[in-house]
Amino acid sequence: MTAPPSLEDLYLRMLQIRLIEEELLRAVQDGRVTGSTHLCIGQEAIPVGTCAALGPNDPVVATYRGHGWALSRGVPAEELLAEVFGRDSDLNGGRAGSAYLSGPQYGFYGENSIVGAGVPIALGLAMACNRLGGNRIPVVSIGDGAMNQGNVHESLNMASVLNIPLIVVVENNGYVEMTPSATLTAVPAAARAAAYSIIAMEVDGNDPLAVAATVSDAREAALQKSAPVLVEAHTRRLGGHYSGDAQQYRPAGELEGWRATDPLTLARSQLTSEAAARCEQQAEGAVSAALALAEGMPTPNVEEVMTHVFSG
Amino acid sequence: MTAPPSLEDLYLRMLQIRLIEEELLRAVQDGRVTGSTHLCIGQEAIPVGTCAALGPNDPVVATYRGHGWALSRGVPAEELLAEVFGRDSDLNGGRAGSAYLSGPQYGFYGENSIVGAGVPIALGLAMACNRLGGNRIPVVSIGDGAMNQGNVHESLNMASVLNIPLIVVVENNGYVEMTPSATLTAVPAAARAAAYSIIAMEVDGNDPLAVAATVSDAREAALQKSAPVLVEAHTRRLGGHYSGDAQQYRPAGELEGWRATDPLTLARSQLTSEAAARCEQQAEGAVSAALALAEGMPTPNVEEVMTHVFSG
Amino acid sequence: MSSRVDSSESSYIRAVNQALDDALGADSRVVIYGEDVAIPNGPFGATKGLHDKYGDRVFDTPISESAMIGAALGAAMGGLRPIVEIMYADFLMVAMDQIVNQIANTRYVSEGRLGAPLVIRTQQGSTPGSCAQHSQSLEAMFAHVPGLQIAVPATPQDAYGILRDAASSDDPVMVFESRRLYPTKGAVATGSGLGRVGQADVVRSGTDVTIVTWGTVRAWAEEAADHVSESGISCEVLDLRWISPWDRDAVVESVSKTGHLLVAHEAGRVGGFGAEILSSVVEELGPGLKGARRIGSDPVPMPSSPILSAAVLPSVDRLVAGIHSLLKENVA
Amino acid sequence: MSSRVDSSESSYIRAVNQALDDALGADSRVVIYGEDVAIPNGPFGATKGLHDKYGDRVFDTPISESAMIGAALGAAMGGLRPIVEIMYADFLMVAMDQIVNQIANTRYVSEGRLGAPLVIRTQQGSTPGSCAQHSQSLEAMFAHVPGLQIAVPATPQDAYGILRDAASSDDPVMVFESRRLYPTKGAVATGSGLGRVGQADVVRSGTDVTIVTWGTVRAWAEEAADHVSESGISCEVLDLRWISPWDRDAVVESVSKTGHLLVAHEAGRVGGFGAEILSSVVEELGPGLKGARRIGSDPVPMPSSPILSAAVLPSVDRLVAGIHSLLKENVA
Ligand SMILES: Cc1ncc(C[n+]2csc(CCOP(=O)(O)OP(=O)(O)O)c2C)c(N)n1
Ligand SMILES: Cc1ncc(C[n+]2csc(CCOP(=O)(O)OP(=O)(O)O)c2C)c(N)n1
Ligand SMILES: [Mg+2]
Ligand SMILES: [Mg+2]
Repeated sequence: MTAPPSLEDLYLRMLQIRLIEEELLRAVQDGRVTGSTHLCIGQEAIPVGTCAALGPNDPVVATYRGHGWALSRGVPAEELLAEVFGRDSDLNGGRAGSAYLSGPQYGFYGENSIVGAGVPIALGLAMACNRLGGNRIPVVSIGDGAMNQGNVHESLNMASVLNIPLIVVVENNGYVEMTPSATLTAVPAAARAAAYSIIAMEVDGNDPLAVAATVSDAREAALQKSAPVLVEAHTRRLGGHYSGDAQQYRPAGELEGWRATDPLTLARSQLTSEAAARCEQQAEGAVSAALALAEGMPTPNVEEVMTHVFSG
Repeated sequence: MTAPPSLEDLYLRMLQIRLIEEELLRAVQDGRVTGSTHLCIGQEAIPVGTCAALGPNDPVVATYRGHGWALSRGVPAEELLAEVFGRDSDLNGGRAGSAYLSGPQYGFYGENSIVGAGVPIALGLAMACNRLGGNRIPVVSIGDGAMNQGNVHESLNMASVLNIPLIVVVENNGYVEMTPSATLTAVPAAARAAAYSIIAMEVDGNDPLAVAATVSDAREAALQKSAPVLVEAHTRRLGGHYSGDAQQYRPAGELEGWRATDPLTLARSQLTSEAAARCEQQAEGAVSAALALAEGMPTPNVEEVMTHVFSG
Repeated sequence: MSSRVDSSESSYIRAVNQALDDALGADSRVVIYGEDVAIPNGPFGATKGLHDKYGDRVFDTPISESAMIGAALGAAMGGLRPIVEIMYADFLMVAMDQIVNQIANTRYVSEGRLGAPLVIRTQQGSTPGSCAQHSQSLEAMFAHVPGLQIAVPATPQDAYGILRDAASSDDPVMVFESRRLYPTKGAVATGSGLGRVGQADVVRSGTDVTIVTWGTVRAWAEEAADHVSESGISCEVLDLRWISPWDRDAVVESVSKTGHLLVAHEAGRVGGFGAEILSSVVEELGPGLKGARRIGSDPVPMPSSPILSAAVLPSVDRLVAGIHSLLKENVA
Repeated sequence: MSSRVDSSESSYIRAVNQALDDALGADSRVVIYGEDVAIPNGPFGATKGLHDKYGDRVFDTPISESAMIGAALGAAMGGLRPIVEIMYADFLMVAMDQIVNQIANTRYVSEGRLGAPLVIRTQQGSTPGSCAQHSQSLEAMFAHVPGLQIAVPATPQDAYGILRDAASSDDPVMVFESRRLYPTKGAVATGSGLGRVGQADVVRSGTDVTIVTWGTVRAWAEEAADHVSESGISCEVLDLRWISPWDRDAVVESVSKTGHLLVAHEAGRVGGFGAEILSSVVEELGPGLKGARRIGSDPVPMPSSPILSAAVLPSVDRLVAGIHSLLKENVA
């Protein structure tokens, strides 16, 4: 990262993600989306801040809660929406859907619907980047609950002993589906880094500037030490685990309390009202334009359903 | 453990294991054993010391390098030898062989030939002991290299958050097959315990009295805190990874140097020569009697090869 | 069977819930655990109310399927009767070692001195919009492994009865429930299991073609049978319910009568368990068999877009076409 | 094929070693890693000398198969051509998710924008004394998964050629080598692959029975064919070499001629890939088929004691008996 990003720019990006995901929630409810989606409402500062700190060719790998990551890395909103709508998007032609989409042409190497499974893949991307050069470092995002999945553990140790630069962002959002994180994870992510002899950083995941600065440091450290770095970003999931989640497990008042630290609210309060209004107008315009484009895209061609199992 | 065990007794037990395994190595070489075996030569103090500290009904789970564990827990030498010889032993009738044998009637819940896989199983045994009572705590032994297998990680966290008393003994013998441990494991076992918020203890794994004392403490701590405890026992493998290993990867002189800390040599030096001679005579007698019994056992009955896939 | 038939209809998922409740009630060794099964009442509601009723015999675990399933084996060895919920069958893949290399071997390799009386409950299959990693039907992989019992219940009654039989089996059972079928309803007699592991259900009798099926395809097979009956074709429909062990006698008897076999399942056709059944029948009946075919999902990962997944999944139309081509071939 | 035929005979394991050497030499994107493959020269010697020759393109990893195989996918996405060694096929079970849910889906779900050009090399099967967790033949599980290519080479030449073809494939290949066959010898033409993924080898031509086989059973099939030729029975033996894709044309053509099919593999008979082949032939040939049978290991975990494992594994005797019963049945 050469110059730090402007808060206005970050607010705009977060807002676009928020508007897109709110639209998707409506779309699930009114049937435009079939199936469910996992939204990152409340967590937008992490992908937005992270991607602002990345090099132009740094690959990104995310989880099923990955719309924000895809958009932040540069996937066009209309393509993402079309893919979630099951249209013949330029991303994956409706094959991937909300929870498994990818756009490597933008540097987005895909979501993953198996908890933790993106980390070994990112390790491999990191091995490739390390060997092939080009000043690229992959970033993989996982949830806090994924720290208890074996493949994550294996990958962190392997990256450490093989000296592979890689950034692992752990989004600690307080929940593992419907269960509070602390009851399932003996020790939070950053405190586990010592078990792999890797550098850990913690950051307020609701502050996109702080996230950008931390990830920028992490990137530098990873490259300089030729080693993985773990960034634990503390945040709060301001919605259900998935679009159909009634959230009955939440203590009364929790959500209302958490709204005070909504990254959008916080960022907006630091902007002039003109700047905020500018962003809001721009975001709304961009999102409704993308939505119109996406809804105009054709449904996938059933004749081609058997293609691309293999190449050629 | 009520009274600490006597060194003479521990020496005797270690010596029996050593003699049995040296016989097995000859048996592999002269064809009485078909296939290979993984010997614990040099590591005997760990199973012997540990089992001396256990309660009478504490279940033990081991790896493929498990002869010492089986014998220490009480599996009769002739049955173990017969099983390794592929005879119709009372243990597993030749079905298990050297690397996967069990004798639950003795409290030995089995070896395991998949690295790390015994740990989840021991966790489950621990859940059962914890729920069903009887002052029992399982012990599972793994190698240092197994700390990099996902299932071990998952189990340590799960035991921690569920408050399950369990003793995990990590035998750090300096090697992971043919590769030095330190090149593969970023952080040794005991130092990883903090990542699970569990108690760790380290011990000289070539000193059976020290092992017994430490495991006794571990057992007490596990029961009292209702929590898992990790014991890292430092030792040295004084032979190949398996019976056919030519050990070309060893630095010159390593083995010779390591022999100085052979647990048998160390223990013997602390005994009177009468006591040592007594043990040696007794051990040799017991092992040759067991060998004769084992070699006299019949081969398995091929007619029964399909039984016990299911009960009933 | 000391059962009572509920006058009210029950949904499939409610029948599962009742079976778990009754299993906990019947045997104090039963414990239930999984992700979100206790306090949150289960991701699909299978464990609703059970933590409230049975306390710490029903508990939540981290996202650690390998430890969960391995622990089930240890717990079973140690005297409990664990029932583990794996949220989606696709996630079994992260715990495969504990199933294939551990659980399946336990009784045989110990020569019967150890056992693994445990149940792995999961649900599987494609529903519109689900991605390739949440859509597979994986029973064939496990049916290839000696030492596992595999059930694929298709009705609320079977969901209840099979789960009760599984919970009281002395050997490991994997129950592959169906997310698609969770809301479907039917009468459920509760109180005990179906009584015989591995017994097929003769859904309807017929004379021309035997359709052997299980899981989600059972209902489509019935529809297809209705449809072809209009052309005068009489189908016998067998829902296997269990594919390990599977009801070879019932299948062979039926095909001996009809001469034609159609095996249909949602799992991928290539290497699916339909191939085992077809092959066994060929080996058993030889020239007595006039024709046999399989229907299953086409060999692609399951696409998410509903129109795409519909194009590769089995369907009533595909079954009807399969029946016709089977009979036509025979004529030719 | 710019190959040279080595005048000297090579062992199977040496042919693997040569193929890896040549793959590293031919393409700078190739990297090789696994447990003990670099400094210790490989647990079975497959990678002997390669670390010395190619430096850090050949490296050792921790015992972390899930990370190893997942990393292969990422590395392939990122432009490398990884070849990963998994010491025993049984250990694939701890990394199953990365194969089934990740690697297999990559190209299809991304609609071809991502690919997974990688090789997973492993060895499998029972050898006398090996335990149940080191004895399985697991190819059928993977052949059920769309998106994977599966090879099971049986000769030194095929071990070489298939591995070269695998290393230059743009899609994932799992190569199941055979520990039992590692010491066996044969002439090996090096320099390039066999050229066609999925092509069967017609080991011998015959007129009465088609034996379709692969891996360790190939040699037993030849022996059995020799044996029954004394009774005037002429067997055509096909070594499939690949089971995904498999050479349907060659099999159908052969069985069209002989009318009898025996499929034989070391993997478990129940749910083995033999069932897929038998079923496909039945579907294709219908009444043109006079008889079909399968031979595979009996449905038990593999016992360690050599006399027990011999009792459940396929054998020349079992093949001979299978051939006779196939022809007798036909007569009856
Ligand atoms: C291996 C596996 N197990 C279980 C699931 C089901 N699942 C999906 S998301 C999730 C919770 C993940 O929690 P966390 O890692 O904290 O991420 P978050 O959803 O909070 O972003 C679970 C259990 C899964 N997808 N994969
Ligand atoms: C999952 C798995 N991967 C690989 C192996 C092969 N293997 C057997 S022992 C071993 C080394 C284990 O090293 P360590 O844990 O240190 O135990 P030690 O053998 O030194 O006692 C390996 C890699 C295996 N058995 N299981
Ligand atoms: Mg979370
Ligand atoms: Mg070791």
